[in-house]
Amino acid sequence: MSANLALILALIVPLVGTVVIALLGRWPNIREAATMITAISLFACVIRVLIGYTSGEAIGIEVVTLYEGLSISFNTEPLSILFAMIASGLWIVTSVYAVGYMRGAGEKNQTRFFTCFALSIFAAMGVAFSANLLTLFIFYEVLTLATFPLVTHKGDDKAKAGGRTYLGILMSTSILFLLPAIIWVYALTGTLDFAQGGILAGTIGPAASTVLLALFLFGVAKAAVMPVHSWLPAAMVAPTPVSALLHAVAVVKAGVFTLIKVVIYIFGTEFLIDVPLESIAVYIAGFTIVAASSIALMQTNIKRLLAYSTISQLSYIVMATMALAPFSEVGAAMHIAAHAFGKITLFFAAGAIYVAAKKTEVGQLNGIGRRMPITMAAFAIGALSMIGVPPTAGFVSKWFIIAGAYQLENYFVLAVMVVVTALNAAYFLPIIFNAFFKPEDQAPAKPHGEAPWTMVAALATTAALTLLFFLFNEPVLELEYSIVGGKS
Amino acid sequence: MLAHLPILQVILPFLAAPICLILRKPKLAWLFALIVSAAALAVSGLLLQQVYAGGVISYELGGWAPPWGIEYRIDLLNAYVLLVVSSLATIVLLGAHTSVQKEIEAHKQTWFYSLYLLCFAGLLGIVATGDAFNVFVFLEISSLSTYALIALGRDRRALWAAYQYLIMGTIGATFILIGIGFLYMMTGTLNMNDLAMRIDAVESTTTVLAAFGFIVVGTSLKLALFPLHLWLPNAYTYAPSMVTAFIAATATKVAVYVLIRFLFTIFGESYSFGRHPLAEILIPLAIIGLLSASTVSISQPLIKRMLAYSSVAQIGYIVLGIGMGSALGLTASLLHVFNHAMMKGGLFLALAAVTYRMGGSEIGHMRGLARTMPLTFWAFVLGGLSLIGVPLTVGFVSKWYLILAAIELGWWPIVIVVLVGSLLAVLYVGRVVETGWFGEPEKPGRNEAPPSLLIPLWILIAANFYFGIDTRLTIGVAENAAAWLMGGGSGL
Amino acid sequence: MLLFLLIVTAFAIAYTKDLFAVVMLAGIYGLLSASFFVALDAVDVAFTEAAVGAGISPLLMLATLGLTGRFQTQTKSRFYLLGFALVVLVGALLMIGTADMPAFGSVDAPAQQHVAPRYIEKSYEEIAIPNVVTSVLASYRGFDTLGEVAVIFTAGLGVLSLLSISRKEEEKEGGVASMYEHTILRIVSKILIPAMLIFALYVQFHGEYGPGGGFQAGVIFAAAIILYSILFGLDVAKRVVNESVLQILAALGLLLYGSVGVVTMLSGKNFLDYNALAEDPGTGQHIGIIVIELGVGITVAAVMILIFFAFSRRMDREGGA
Amino acid sequence: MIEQLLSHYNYWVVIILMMVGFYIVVAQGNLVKKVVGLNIFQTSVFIFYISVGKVEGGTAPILVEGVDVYSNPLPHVLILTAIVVGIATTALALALVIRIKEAYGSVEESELQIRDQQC
Repeated sequence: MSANLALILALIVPLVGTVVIALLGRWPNIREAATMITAISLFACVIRVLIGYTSGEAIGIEVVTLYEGLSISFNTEPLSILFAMIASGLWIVTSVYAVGYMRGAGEKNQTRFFTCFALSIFAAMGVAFSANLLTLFIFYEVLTLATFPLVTHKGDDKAKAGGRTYLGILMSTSILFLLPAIIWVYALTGTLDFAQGGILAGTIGPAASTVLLALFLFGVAKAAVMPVHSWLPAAMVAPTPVSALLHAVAVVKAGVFTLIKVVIYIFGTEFLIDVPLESIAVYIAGFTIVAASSIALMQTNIKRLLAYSTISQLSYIVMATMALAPFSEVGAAMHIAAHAFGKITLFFAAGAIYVAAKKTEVGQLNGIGRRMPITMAAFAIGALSMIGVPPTAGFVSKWFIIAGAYQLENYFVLAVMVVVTALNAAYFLPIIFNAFFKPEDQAPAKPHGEAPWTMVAALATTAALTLLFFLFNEPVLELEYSIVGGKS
Repeated sequence: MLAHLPILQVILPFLAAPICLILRKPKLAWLFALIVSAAALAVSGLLLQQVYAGGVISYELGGWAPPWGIEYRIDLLNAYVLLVVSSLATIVLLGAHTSVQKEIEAHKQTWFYSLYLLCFAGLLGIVATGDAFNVFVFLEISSLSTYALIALGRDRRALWAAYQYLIMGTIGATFILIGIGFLYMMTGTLNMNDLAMRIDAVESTTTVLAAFGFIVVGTSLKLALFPLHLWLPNAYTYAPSMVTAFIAATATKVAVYVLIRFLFTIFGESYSFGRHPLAEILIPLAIIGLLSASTVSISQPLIKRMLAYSSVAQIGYIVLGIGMGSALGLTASLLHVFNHAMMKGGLFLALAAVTYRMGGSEIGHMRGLARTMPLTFWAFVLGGLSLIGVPLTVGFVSKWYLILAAIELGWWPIVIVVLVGSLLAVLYVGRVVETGWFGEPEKPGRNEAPPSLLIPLWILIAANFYFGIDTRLTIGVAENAAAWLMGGGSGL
Repeated sequence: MLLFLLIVTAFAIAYTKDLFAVVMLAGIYGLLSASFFVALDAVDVAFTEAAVGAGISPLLMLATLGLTGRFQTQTKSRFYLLGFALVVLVGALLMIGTADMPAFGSVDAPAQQHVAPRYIEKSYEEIAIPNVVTSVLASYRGFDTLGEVAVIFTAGLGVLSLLSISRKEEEKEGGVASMYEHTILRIVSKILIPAMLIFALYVQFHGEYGPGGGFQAGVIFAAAIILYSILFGLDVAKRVVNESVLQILAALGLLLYGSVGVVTMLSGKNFLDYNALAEDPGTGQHIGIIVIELGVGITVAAVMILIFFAFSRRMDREGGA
Repeated sequence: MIEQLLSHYNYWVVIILMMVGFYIVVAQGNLVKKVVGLNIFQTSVFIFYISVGKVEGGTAPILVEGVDVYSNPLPHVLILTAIVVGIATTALALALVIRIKEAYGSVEESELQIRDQQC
């Protein structure tokens, strides 16, 4: 199998999976098997693409030409492989987890759930491998639409309201800001292909490019930079596997991924440095980091707390990207991975607690660590990674972001990183402490232990990944260095 | 027979109409009408191909050379519009039998097909002809049959709607007649090509100016440009489902064609836009129409009416592109003529299916549609996405070009208007989709529309995506036609 | 003078509330404009306008009034002021338009210079009939006329689809009294109706030489039948001219016209190129014109009668109810 | 000015007629009367066309030996068609009026509006 074929398969496999899963609705066990097979073969394909890329195979396909100079086409580069690896890899784990969750929580419409899930992964793969901004935009929209039925899965009024906010913000920002930004780029350059060093240099003045940058920053609402972040807490009405994979990994990462792609391959970092107001983006992101963390501090619902934590963590990536130092670009890429492992663990743990103990509030967690030790240990690892404590993944990326700030002597970034670390510690550590060391307020009506084994296995795996990434990040690092300095 | 293609295009449905009447049996009439429209569709495909291969085709009716006789003159622009009209007419007709059986009294069904064909032939005649007065005659054929078709609606308000449309439509047609008369007075000719050449000598006269005014206002009435759109919402709402699908997809498009033909071919771009503040008049009207109609449609309890207002809004997009007076703007308009025909055709067919099963198209009838009529529901969703302008749909293509054209001119406010329009579309489409998705159906259980309605519906929905991806045909033709109308290019 | 009368009539129509009077005035308006057309050398148009403006359209309006009531209420339209403004605006545009118009009757106006002279100079040579209007109508612009027949056909279908009653309902309704008892009328009409029919035939085939042609003949023919049905009752008339036969006739007339085009096309010439119909162009044109005028006549007569039947049936129903 | 007046008065009268007809259509509430207005409006357009075709000193365009100047036949042809279109429209409009009367019980615009809002 050539790497090119693998790339094609990486897109086709989840699509075929979607159809097969939809058709197998009547036989849940076979349906779940289909999900697993799809997930594993997808991951295999992505690995094959990775191998092909590192060994220098030419990879790139053009599906169809839409208009002059514009096509739906795919290729790959370090960032996209990283994103694809994370999304497809974690899909395997999430699938295991989701089976346990959906059955454990007795959710309805499971076929629709797994179908839309596979479709969302397809869209995420499309985003990851798109070779130009148009293709990326198309899959970005598909991702929005495919996740809508997942967000509103419960179908009650709360879900409906959440779904409205979700779709409303994501759709309107992409139509109002992102689309005109893309067409503007096309009008300026006649192309939308991602290119090393950017394509905009020399075609647009500094003032106009500031506007353009702002259009992208707010157009890609999936990156959840304030004030276009409120869809993310709203999306928490979704079942936990959805929050875990999509809203901690695939969807939000698609957002920051898009932003990084735009900064590096459309604007070009060197061109952006000349834009006078580019630092405003850093300030906005910095503000989002601190503000979202502060809000998280006040949350009582576990999932909402995690949502605000996500908003904050995403802006790490945005800020690092906009800081434009080589190290911080690498840090941004690394944080995509680091945050993914940590946050999915946290969500998995939250879901496990919901399924096993029906608890959703922070205040209810006292002493739960004794009943669910594995879950809470994993939760602790995830939380430490969020804070950025060694030996977790979060430390690695944070280190690079700070290093980048030193490179440019950007003290604002430094200050933000220090403050937010304190804030993160302030809302995560008490939970861990209470869970393990406080006595239970009252014994549960029905004594319970851990959640179903599939869920526990999944969250243990991701927790382990969070730790392993601290130790074995060299290959990823090496790969990502090439986005700033060519191949290392 | 290839040489006779231009006339065959029109004469096939034209002569099929009286034959339909003689056939008497509704089913037979339908089958015959369908075959004839399919033939007309084939002819239009061939015509487009011929124009591509050999340039403008001129056909002298009665063997009399223009300007003495009437000429049919097919260039890229009208070959393209002919294709739009005949394909939509054929696809809608495909599903007509089922819907008509339910919505129209038995003894009137044959007349329905006969009138449908007349309307079809009238529209084709308007587009194909190269003679200004002939436009008027065929305009009346299509208009009269449309009034009658609308009045076939079950609701008594259909009558009132048809009457209002008749009055406004006749005023519009008479305005066009006055305009043509003025032009004839100043040039002595009725042939469009001839007019275009002779008009230069007299273009500074006030008479030509008045002719220009009357023709623009008359066609604007026909194409329902704000504020001359008042006839449209009622007409679309109360007409039988199939009539709505047909006229919504074709009639206004043909009026747009007439406007483009007069503005660019006869008066010429430099006269229309250089001499007069046409852009300054058309664009604000288009914008107001676009925004107000979109807003109004959000709160409509009747989905058919909602889509009717949406049509007024979409006309706004088309006129916006024309008003820009640039090649790119015109391309966007021409694209949207084709694209809007497909999305609105599809959406109204979906409503026809809903009406067929649920007995109406109010928002209440849409409740729980995702479960009771999933195929219809998903068709509506996909059509709605196209209306919003989601990528991979035709709606996206037209919006892309419209915005590109506005950016090219540096008209940023227009960009915002177009985008806000899409956003409003999200709202009104979203409302229906939400009801269909979450609502509890009155009668649970599958109650899908029959295949005879689903097939044409899904053909159009598929076309929305096919032409949203493979844009060679639409963009190729629209770009070339626009370049040619703007005075460059070869007409190929 | 005629123009002055026209204006007076028009204003009278605008201000009269009695709709019956309005219709009568409209008829007068039609007659006045017909006379004006004669003054402007448009005899064919005058003939048609007299038949339509002073004949058919008042007749239909009266039939409508019989159903809808004679007086209009005093209320003006909601759009009264807006309407007035609109009228002034349109009038202003028209006035502006006249500023650069060539003088009335001027020989060297462009309208008289470009296309028209050929019709006058060459039509006898090319088509060999003296009435230039007929030449242009039936041959040079024959396709327009085909469209015109289609318009009539469409209107007929439209009226039918609006006013027809399904057969079941029709059977329920009984016959309606006629004026059959009126002996003098009956005798007069027995003389008059055949005369009208003959006159119709004359107009039909005389169109090449003088004013007249298919349309006018069709109208006169229809008028004869209508008169018959008024005098002898709708049911009797329907027995003489069956409705479904009329529908088929209307369709056949249009088809006859169209088939001439198809035949010319099949013989290798363009659509409606009558030269294909005979070796000699003159003969070909003659044949073509006669056939298509016949088609026009048949459709027009059939549709007119159908429309009248449809209207009067509604009146009967109203009267019976 | 006088010359202009004399040479164009015909058109001006036609315009007045058009305006009266147009006024009846837009400003009158009775549906039958609107149709009458439409008729007047159209007929005045016909008069305009025929006026365009008039040639000073010409005769009706039926070819006769010894006559050289004829009026322009083309507008006549156009108007013949237009008259037919006009009567077709009238017939359809009146048929609609009859049905409206049956369905609503009124042919006044204002009453129709009210009755439509009721249901």
